[in-house]
Amino acid sequence: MSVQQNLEIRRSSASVWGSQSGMRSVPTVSKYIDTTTCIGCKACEAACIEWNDLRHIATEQTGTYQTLPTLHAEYWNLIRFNERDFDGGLVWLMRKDQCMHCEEPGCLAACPAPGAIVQYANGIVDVNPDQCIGCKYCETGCPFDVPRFHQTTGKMAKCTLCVDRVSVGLEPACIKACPTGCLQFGTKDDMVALGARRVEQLKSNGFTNALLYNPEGVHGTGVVTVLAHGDHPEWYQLPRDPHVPILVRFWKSFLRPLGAIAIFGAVIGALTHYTKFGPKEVRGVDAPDRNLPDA
Amino acid sequence: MSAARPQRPFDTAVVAARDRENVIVGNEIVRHRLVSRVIHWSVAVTFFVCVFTGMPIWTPVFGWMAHLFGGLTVCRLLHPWAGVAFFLASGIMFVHWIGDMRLEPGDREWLGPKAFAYMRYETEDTDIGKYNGGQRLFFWAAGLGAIGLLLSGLLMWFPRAFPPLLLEFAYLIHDVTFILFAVAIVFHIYLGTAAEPGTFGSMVRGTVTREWARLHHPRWYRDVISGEEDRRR
Amino acid sequence: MTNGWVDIKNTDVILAMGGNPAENHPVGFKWFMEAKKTRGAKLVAVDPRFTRTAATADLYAPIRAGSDIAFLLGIIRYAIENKRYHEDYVKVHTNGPYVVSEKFEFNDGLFSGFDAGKTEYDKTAWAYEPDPKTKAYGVDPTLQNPRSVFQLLKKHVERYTPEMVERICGTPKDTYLKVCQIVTSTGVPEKAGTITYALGWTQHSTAVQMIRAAAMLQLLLGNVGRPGGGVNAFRGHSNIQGATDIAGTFDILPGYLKTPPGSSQTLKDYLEAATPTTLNKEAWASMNYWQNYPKFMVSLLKATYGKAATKENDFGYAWLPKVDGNYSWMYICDDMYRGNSTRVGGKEPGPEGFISFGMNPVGLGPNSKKWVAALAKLKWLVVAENVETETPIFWKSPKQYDPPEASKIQTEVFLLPAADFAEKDGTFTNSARWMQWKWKAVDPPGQAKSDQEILARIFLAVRDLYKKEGGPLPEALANLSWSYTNPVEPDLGEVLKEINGKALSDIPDPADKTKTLKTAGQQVDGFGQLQDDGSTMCGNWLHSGVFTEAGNNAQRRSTADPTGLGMYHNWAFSWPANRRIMYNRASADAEGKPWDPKRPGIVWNGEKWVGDVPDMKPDAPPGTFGAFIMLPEGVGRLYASGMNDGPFPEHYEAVEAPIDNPLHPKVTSNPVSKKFSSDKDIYGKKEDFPIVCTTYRLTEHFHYWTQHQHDGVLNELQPGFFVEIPEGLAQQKGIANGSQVKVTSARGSIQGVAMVTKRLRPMKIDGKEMWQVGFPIHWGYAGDPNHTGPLANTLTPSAMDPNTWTPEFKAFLVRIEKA
Amino acid sequence: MELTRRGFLKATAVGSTIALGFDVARAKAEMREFKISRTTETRSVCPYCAVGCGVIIHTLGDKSKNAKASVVHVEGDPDQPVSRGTLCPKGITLKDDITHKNRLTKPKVRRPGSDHWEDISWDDAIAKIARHVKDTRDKCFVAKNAKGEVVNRNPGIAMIGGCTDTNEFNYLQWKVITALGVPYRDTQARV
Repeated sequence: MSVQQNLEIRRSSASVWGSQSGMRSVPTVSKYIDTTTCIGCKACEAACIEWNDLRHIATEQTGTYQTLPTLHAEYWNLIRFNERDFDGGLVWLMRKDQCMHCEEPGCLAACPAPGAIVQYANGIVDVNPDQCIGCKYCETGCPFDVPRFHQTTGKMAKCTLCVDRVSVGLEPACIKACPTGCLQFGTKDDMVALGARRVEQLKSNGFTNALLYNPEGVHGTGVVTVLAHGDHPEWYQLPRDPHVPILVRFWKSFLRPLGAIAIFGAVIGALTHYTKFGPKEVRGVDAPDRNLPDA
Repeated sequence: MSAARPQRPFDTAVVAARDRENVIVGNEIVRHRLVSRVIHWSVAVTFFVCVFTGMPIWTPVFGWMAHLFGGLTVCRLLHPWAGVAFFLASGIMFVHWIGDMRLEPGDREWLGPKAFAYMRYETEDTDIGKYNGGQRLFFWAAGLGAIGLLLSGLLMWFPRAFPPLLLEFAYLIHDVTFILFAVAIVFHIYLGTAAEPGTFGSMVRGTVTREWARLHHPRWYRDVISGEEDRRR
Repeated sequence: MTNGWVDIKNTDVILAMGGNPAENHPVGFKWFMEAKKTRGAKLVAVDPRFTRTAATADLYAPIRAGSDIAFLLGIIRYAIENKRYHEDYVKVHTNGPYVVSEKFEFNDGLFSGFDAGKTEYDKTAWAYEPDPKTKAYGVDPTLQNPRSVFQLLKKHVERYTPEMVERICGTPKDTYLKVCQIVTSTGVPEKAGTITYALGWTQHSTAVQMIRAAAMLQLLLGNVGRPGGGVNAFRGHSNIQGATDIAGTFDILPGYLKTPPGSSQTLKDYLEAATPTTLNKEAWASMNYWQNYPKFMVSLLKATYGKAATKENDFGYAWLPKVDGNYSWMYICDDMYRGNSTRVGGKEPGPEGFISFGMNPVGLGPNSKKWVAALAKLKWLVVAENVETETPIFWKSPKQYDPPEASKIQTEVFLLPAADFAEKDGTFTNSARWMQWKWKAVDPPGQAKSDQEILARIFLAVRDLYKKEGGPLPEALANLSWSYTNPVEPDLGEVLKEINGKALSDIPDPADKTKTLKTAGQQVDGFGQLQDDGSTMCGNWLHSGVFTEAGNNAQRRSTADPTGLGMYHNWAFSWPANRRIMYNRASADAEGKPWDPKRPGIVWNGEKWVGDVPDMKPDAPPGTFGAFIMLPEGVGRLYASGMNDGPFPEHYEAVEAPIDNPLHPKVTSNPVSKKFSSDKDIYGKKEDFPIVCTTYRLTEHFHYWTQHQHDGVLNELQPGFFVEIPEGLAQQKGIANGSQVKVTSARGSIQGVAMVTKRLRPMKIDGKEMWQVGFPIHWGYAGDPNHTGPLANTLTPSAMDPNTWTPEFKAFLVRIEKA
Repeated sequence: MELTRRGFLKATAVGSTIALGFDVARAKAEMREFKISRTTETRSVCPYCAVGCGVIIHTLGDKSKNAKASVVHVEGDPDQPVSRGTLCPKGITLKDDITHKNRLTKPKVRRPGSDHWEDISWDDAIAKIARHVKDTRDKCFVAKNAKGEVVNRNPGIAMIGGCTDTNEFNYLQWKVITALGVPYRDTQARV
């Protein structure tokens, strides 16, 4: 029961042209996270580990409910807990952190290995371990600090949005698990609409700054997040205005082609010179000491 | 090669070129003694390993190069280490040659008019010593480049240890440095081989002919000759 | 739960108190969120800590652990003061109008009838006033009679002003008034509210009265019996509901029939004492369903002793063990420790042998050290388990639990590997009373056996010994019906059939004697068909209907929900009688019309009740019977004379009280709560232990169980023990987040990582600054080597509620320091 | 079949790599495969809290004679009306609970005064336990209480049942303690 027929590729890393494969047009899928109904139960963390058979890593209690300080090559899904004084009281914010499956993926943009990072037709951004060379370029490309280098495999690792489940018509493991339903899965359009409704509800409940986090900087994400305190994405440890690093774009899509041309140019330059001037040497002068038997 | 010439006891020039420089042997002059040549080639080799492992990662246009080293993954593994090796070799070369490479007042012009004039074979400069200004500039550029590549390379090697913005610049520096380097190298090779016959010999056999020396490095030639005459007296 | 998990989606207001559902019942909590998202329901979280539940709540109110009664009675006061209760409901469905005898009084902390010597109440002082003519209860429909329950209640809660509540509970007045406002907003027909609780209420020396207070509030607001309403206890384990339903505790037989006391020498005595007489025969007369008690009891005896049970021999009643006094959890520990007990004035031996199927007393506590010491006095101990818990290795417990020298412990311990849930079939009863069948997936590992096989083998071996050697009352063993196809490992389907019950001879149809309801050998359809003449047998009348001629109803898997209210009548089986909402008669008014047409429980359609399975005679027109058919009154109790500690709840401090009771300093703690007197039962004073401490579970672990999983994901999610400490207190004590801290109670001390947090706030209690700390249970000296830790219950006191004898785990006194 | 496909794809991979420096077909080929497509599914109920979530236990093999079933994955049962396929972290990791290596696999006995476990056969264990039960009952049996009432109880034994005992087992337990006359009886429900 192989599944590769089910997904075609929209975009592939380090591709010169024509990376799109196949003809089928399928809807872009998306995760929906409602931080206002998240209880930080970590069902999604567990589901991710279970489904993807991630190895056990040693953690330690350091005075927080949060499992790890940050994502890990064996830990693709982490709930970030934040306590904030707010309006005379307290808010305890929980936000599921994982790959955001950007419409415009910085990892893919930065990746130098052909086909190592692909964006499937349905928008899922996946690392293809077979092609990945573990160069870590994607770490620099990602505005959300998601990809991690896996020491034992020497490849990059991150949330795959359970592409193996989605490709056979199932929801991702974390979504299915979520007890409170703060995680939902569907087409991007449906999830955005759902988010808009929830945001409206929150606003009418007094959270006037509520918003649906779906940043334009990366042309929207495949994970849309409802924030009650939309004016403070940093409270949830989310970047305010994420985008593919401009320098990455510069060297990847401008400098390098230019460089290639420059090098070819140099070679051609040399050839031209040779044909025009030929070698630089002394000809015809009497040179007694060159009359040697073996000269 | 000595076997090729049974009638001669041994090739004095090559023997001399093992450990001595700037001496005349028959009609040849020793230009680079063995150690110099070894250093040069070790730099060259490490550099090319870097090039062929780096360029396929650099852009898929050179993807085919990856196959010289068994694929991209191998390239990715080799490149940083080759880079370190290249830097060390360059370092040694730097120390080894720095004596001969002190810049001279006129050298700045080699960045512009002089270089062009030189390439058009239009210079009547009789005051060129063992190395010309272009070579000296190239030497310093190479040293600088090596450092640039190493530092930026280290950041790229261990990204998590550095702030994102610094990283983004690291890539930029690595790229720019490499492009300049690559262009320069193309000309270095061209000049060292096709464009100036006999030059290549100086880096393999270690010797050049009197004509070559007289043509390319007149002052150096004169010094060497005068040195000889002094010895004759 | 009176209602179901899914039913919570039908509510308008949720008061989550005495529990942390988001933490402990995350999946059930989904329906809280559903109500919020789809109905805009309001969630109010009341808890000493700002919990995971509070994180999603519309309103969070901090409260001092153990002061919940004051909080709830304050809301009742607010409701009555501001006429925000559901008056029609109170008049029809509660005993608010009932007149109480003059003997009832309440003065400075004590109800009438208190016997200081026995520290017990004489409950007869709390009876209703019989109407001179009818001899039935006196009733005043206007609620104006000063001796009516309603007026007495009004008077009783007078003292619980918002100011007093703030003084006792530490809840800021403005926050508290917001809570009152939201909660009482459901005191109207078109709104329904629910109250959810768990062990944050049940584990106090005033536990039952806390729950009573909540139930009373719900009755006043007219929320009991209605979709989206009810008083919902969230049980903490997969089948402790089932365990209580089917005689898990000494005082009950299957189906909450009473264990016979020594004083009931014959079946006749017993049935007379146990069967309540219907007192209210007037309008809204009580159906008093318990008058069927004899049918249930006789059918049980037939199931127990089979053919050996005959009319002549009282159906074997004599063979049943009779009890005198208390044999519950902490008495087991105490009698084990002391080696004997006093029963009706005579000395009797205490337990010298102990059998535990998957329970871990040392971990569970309270007062773990006492358990270790008690187990050390046993002659033998048998533990059937999945993993090696603290209990079977008590003899090698670490120093801090001061165990005797292993060489001095003469206990022979057997540790038997048992199958876990996936390795056997059978039914679990969830908190909503759903009996769900599970199928076996894999074989047990190694030599492990299913617990029914282990039990059966032991029983059969003992029975054989008695056959061979004889001994006291051998017929109790010989006559026990054990006629399973495979006696060594009874098939649980067969057992469930026996529990459901069947006709032993043809049962005539009471309506038409020529017809038969059931022919001999047929499974009965429900407890309605049970007989008291030995013509039926039934292992548990409550479960009757689970395995009928139609088959095993616990296996039903239909997801159809025609009512749209989340009842799912064809999913599994919900006792009693597949009813999904208890007391659902109260969801309709006097005429049988639903209080809220959008959320009907049951409706009278002219000839019968339709909707949910009616909690009522299906064809009894409105007005025939009261809504609460199991109570002799037939109505809900705002005043309950059956409680051991008073007909009304009253705020008492925990046994380890951090302050003198502001309401009546002379009676600070529950005057009838139980304590013990052995050298291991030490209780702390507020002077030495100024900090209030509570214990709880984490969503990432389960009891003393999951930390055993080697390389388990759960151990990754929550690697170890910690103590939650408010920032202010941490500063005072110089305790840094993540550093080691030591917590000490009168019974011992434990050490762990400090979690310094904003989620615990400083409190002003009775004018004094007071701190609360807390820590999770889960860890102990057993478990995966990388994930052991201190036993939380080293610190908890052996004090308990006088009605349920459940220990006071949730409020006790400690002091903390840097370690 | 898998292998040959891979082989073919590798071949095309090299080709296209040289041509373009990247290859899509290969990227697809290497996508993780759906791991539970042919496992055996068993419906069960979560053993933890009392929500009673439905779980589907996926086991290795098709239960044929020569296949040893072992749990490879546990997932929520979408039909169960309360959980609707969702599970908490405990439920999702039930695989660990069933398969972890700290599970007990053989009967053990700790002799009086000893400081270590010894293995014991089931038959010996049952026989010894039965003997203990009989002796204790014979010794501690109270036929009449201090008031002279017939009580037929055996306070020498206490029996407690856990939280994941099935209803059927609880019923059997009740029958047995009734036969043995055990009054000291409690369960997890109390604590």
